[in-house]
Amino acid sequence: MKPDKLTAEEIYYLMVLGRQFEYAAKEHYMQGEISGFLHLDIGQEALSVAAMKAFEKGDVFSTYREHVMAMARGIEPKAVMAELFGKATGVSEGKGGSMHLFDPSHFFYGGDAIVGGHIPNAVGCAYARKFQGDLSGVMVVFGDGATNGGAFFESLNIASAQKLPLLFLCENNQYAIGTKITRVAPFETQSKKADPYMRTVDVDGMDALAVYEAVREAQHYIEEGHGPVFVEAMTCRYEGHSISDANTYRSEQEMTLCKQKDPIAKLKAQLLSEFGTTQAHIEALEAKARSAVDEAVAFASQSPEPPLEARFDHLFEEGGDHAL
Amino acid sequence: MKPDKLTAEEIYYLMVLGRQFEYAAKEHYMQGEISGFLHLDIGQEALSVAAMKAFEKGDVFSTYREHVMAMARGIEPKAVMAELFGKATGVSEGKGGSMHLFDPSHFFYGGDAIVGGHIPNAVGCAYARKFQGDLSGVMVVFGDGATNGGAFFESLNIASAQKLPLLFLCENNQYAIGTKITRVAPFETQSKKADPYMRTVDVDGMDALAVYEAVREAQHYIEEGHGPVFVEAMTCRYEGHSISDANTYRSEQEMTLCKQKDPIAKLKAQLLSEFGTTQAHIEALEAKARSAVDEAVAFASQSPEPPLEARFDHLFEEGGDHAL
Amino acid sequence: MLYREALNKALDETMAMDGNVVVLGEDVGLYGGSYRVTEGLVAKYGEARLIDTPIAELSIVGNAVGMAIGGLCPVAEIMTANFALLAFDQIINHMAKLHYMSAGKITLPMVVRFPQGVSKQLAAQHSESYEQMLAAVPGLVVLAASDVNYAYHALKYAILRDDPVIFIEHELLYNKKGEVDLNADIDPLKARIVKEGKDVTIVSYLKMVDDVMKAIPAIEEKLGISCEVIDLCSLNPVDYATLEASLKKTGRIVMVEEDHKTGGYGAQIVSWAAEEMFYSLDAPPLRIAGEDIPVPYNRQLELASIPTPDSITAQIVAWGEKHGA
Amino acid sequence: MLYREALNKALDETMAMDGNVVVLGEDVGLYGGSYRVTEGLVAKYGEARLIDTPIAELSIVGNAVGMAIGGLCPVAEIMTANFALLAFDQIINHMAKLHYMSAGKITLPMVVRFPQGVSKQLAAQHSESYEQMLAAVPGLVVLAASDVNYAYHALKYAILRDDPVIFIEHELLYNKKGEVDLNADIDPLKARIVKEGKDVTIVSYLKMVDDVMKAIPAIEEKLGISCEVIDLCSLNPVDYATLEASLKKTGRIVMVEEDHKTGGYGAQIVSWAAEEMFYSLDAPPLRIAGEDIPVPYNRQLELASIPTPDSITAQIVAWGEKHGA
Ligand SMILES: Cc1ncc(C[n+]2csc(CCOP(=O)(O)OP(=O)(O)O)c2C)c(N)n1
Ligand SMILES: Cc1ncc(C[n+]2csc(CCOP(=O)(O)OP(=O)(O)O)c2C)c(N)n1
Ligand SMILES: [Mg+2]
Ligand SMILES: [Mg+2]
Repeated sequence: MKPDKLTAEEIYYLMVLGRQFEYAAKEHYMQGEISGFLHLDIGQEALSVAAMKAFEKGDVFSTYREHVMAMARGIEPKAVMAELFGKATGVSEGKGGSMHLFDPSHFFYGGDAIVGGHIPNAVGCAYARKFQGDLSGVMVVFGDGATNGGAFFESLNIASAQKLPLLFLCENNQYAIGTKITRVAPFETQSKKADPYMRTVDVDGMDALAVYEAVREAQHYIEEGHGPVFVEAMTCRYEGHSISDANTYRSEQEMTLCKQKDPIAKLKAQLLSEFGTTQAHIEALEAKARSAVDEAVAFASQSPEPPLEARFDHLFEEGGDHAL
Repeated sequence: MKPDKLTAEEIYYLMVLGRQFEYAAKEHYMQGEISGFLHLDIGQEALSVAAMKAFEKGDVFSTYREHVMAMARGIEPKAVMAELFGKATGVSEGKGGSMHLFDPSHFFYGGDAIVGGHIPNAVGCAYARKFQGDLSGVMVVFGDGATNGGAFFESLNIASAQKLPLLFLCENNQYAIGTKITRVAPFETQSKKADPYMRTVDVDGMDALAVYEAVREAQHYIEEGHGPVFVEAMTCRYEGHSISDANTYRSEQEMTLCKQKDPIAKLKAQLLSEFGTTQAHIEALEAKARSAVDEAVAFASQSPEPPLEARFDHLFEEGGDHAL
Repeated sequence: MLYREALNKALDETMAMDGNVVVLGEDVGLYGGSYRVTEGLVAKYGEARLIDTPIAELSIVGNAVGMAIGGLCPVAEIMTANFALLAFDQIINHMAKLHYMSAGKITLPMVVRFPQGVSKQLAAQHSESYEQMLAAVPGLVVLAASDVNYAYHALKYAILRDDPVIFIEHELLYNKKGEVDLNADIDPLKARIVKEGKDVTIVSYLKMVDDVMKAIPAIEEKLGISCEVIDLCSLNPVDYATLEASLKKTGRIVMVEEDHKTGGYGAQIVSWAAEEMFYSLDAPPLRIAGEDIPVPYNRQLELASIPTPDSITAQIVAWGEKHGA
Repeated sequence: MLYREALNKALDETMAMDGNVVVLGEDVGLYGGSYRVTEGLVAKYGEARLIDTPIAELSIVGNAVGMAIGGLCPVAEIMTANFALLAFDQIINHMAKLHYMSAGKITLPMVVRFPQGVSKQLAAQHSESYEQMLAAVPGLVVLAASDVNYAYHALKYAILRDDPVIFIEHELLYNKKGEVDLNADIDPLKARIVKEGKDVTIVSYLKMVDDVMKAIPAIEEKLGISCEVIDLCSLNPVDYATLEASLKKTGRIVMVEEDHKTGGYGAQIVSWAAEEMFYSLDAPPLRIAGEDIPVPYNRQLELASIPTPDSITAQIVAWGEKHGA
């Protein structure tokens, strides 16, 4: 199912927002207002945004490269930027940072900095949903590099054996930091690993409409009770792995090829030609995105630091006095 | 390649030896001379013995259910039984016990009590052998239950990506303790899991000649540099998981069906009909096996306990004074 | 009632009370648990609530975390402590940290249970203890059940509490007999004074509490003293108030644990005593613990490597004579 | 030379010396290591000896164990300590135990290296320390490199020794400058007296040694005393002889570590001092350590949660004033 015009335009808006957000984050990192690891999603926005929009009903578990997904999920850009700034107003109150955005009110459960570590968590959540009679499904997003780890494999097996309502979404940008996936796995396409266990779908991760369609269909299949699905999207990140990675392992030619397939340019063209969106409306969406980012930065920089004593909060939910 | 007559007879001898050994171990466990966990291999001897004989050239890593394999590998029954008795003359000097038999002089590296834990070790050893230009191969034996764990899956991927000289041998007895494999994995045949990564072969694990042939062919394929192979043998254990398991989860009917395919009876018939072995020679082999077991038990029970101070030995190989 | 039956009862009652409580682990369902702790529960609550898992400890804990996120109250069983090492990433990086890193947005009402310790000749890969590691992880509550009554009350508490709890059992305690006092007013985070005394405070937990109690008559007779025996019960948080009161009275502390001595759990307790109770101490603290070697298979070697009632007696008597207890 | 260059030099020289030495880990080859420790080595020794692995820490250590069995001398790099948790089964159940369980038939000449500790705002899943856990495992040698010279000599020693070694680095030390003294006669298992003094013994290791040294002038001035600073270097085995000699002189011990205080590594040292040096102690021991919380992202919160030169000074001065150092 293709997105309708409004949805397609919202996806466009969120993709532009995402990219602007990431560039702003980069800038403020350089200025020392953001620190730690910062993994930018630039180039991968089609995937991050369209998958979230297509999966609005279910739960989502993601990785450390999740700012754009968090926003596509409905978390305010302000709350995300403030988290990167480590502020009290951040979505994790400054405790988590870039890699640890959580908001159960948007059914978004991280933000996990252990490669593959969130996949078993998503499996467990899918179990809970099935147990509760809810087949909307859980989506777990991970990179190509995560598909070499035990956590991923155990999850394929369990999700398949239990027929869980789980969508595995592999963002295959072909690299884990500086290591090309084909040097450490026998395939280019990691869906091969899931083939024995479940339905697998390959989709062009630079094409937002295609991603939307694939994820909608996968969710539909899950809702019908068929069990898990594996969707793999080939994509490409424009920046280094994190902000401190000089990205020297990819040739200029490779980078050029990759950027030629820019997902934002592509969706823009599709909006104009297939959906009848006007150039003026596109510009309005872009302007709105820019101002949302400006607002987010202003909010983040003006927000207060958490008080020092806040570090002792949230170690435990309760002393246990309610129990028994 | 089928085994020649002498080899087939030796396999028969070792299978009978193995079974007698296991019954003796059970008896002496009941009498309190052996303790801890004791996992008997009764019913699975075709696999354990024929695979070892077919793989004489390479290295072997196995599980806690390894007495029979260790002996088929050439380790003296005495040294194995003495280890079960915890004696100083045991192959691991009483430190390891039933689950931890090691003898590098027979290229046998355990004996591991962590399900699947030895598989990455076998992968590393296969890397070392390839590095050394030796393609005889490494064989790693594990149960069906181990094929659900991360260690196994990571190993499939790495062995395949690196084209390692590694034979994965799955003893599929359909149960992990009391849990039937099909309740926790989506397949009956676990070779499906290896399908995307490497050549897979299914063989009747109750037929020693078939196992021999399959393992010989697999080793040949490995020696030619094609990378890893996965061999799965369907088999059946006659006893409980370990000596303390009452085996109540399998019906009488299931047990009867399983024992009808007895591998020793089968090989005996084949020896008589296909290899021209005489009944008298078979009886001689059986008598030899019985006396080897008697001797092993006598040796074990007469052997000394390790001195108490021996427990401080072998913590480290050396203080490091040779270094630099 | 047996210790394992008390655990079973705690599971049974919480499962009856709260439909969100589920149990997962290897052979916990149809098989009834390898130490029979979950026996009979699958018949009552069905396979969806007694989940037989594959042998994949990382997933057992990782799935439990996700189930808790999804609104269930999972109780995960790891068959033996050593296998929990496969799940340390999930226990330490996820279970212990998600509540904190999410500023409380994620809550993990879950329990991970396992038996540990030296049983009988199970060798080095099946005989270890990990409270040393897990009680040092911020974000985890770590309880250790040494007796039947505590096992029952503490496991119920652990299941009902909205935080991640590590619940440690001992392989040799499952058949221990005792009474469950349903009306007992037990705070599972409080230490238990097993025996009052005035000359020496002996601190212990899990199975060693029994071994200490067996040693007490000989110790008291030989040294002509009376010992106070404290079962810590909660290994994190620690009930230092109870320890402090006892030490103020006795001025002497002995820590008895089964795990390897170097860096063992008891180091924290003794170190606390040295820092916080320095001026109350009349003699050097004594740690009695397992030797710093992997646990050997041979029975004599195995027994020599861990504290026993006899070795506890011998060490405390020698120490008492030397330092005038 | 930088700390990371010293490590690189140790790898380079041992690889040149012994064709069986191989390095494996994520991005150690073509990329040169995420902290540049293995930079340039792949060009010299090729991809078969600088093995880029998939992100599979259990296999990284598990494969290294197997390589060692097969006759190689593997040096495994784990990118950050937290990920080593995924390999704890291989480290503790296999690497630490195979030599012992096989009665010496299997020998594992191997090293597992990783950086640990609080760097700058990497948050809870990237900021931990695990010497507390690993130095308590019998069968492992655990070294911690606080300076350039030691890093070089100790890593060579670790690689050449025929036993499994855990080699701990700190993320903030990689760019530390120093000299490598090729002729230095260093025993990597011996503690290093960084500064002599007579009134207080301050014990530390890894990055905290630098922070202690930064605090020393203020401490000595405010308390009017002189401090002896000891870098443990080897966390297991511990060079207790050096500690004993120092404590006999000073009668006072302060333990400084970055990790969470409860159950931290320092508990073992302080506990040892209380047990073995009781009659030499003139004041209660002091442990200065990280707080018992997961490490928060925010910089102010992060810094507040670990010892800094200022907080070390403040705590030692307050302690000294109270107990008359
Ligand atoms: C278990 C673990 N090992 C290593 C790392 C370090 N690390 C962080 S991201 C990364 C690469 C992940 O690659 P991929 O899964 O393809 O995701 P991508 O970054 O390309 O989105 C690595 C190795 C980690 N965070 N966790
Ligand atoms: C990591 C780990 N988890 C659990 C166990 C307990 N355990 C020992 S054997 C076993 C069943 C293994 O089944 P399978 O791999 O099929 O081998 P089989 O015993 O049938 O030969 C289990 C669960 C263990 N030893 N290691
Ligand atoms: Mg990638
Ligand atoms: Mg099996």
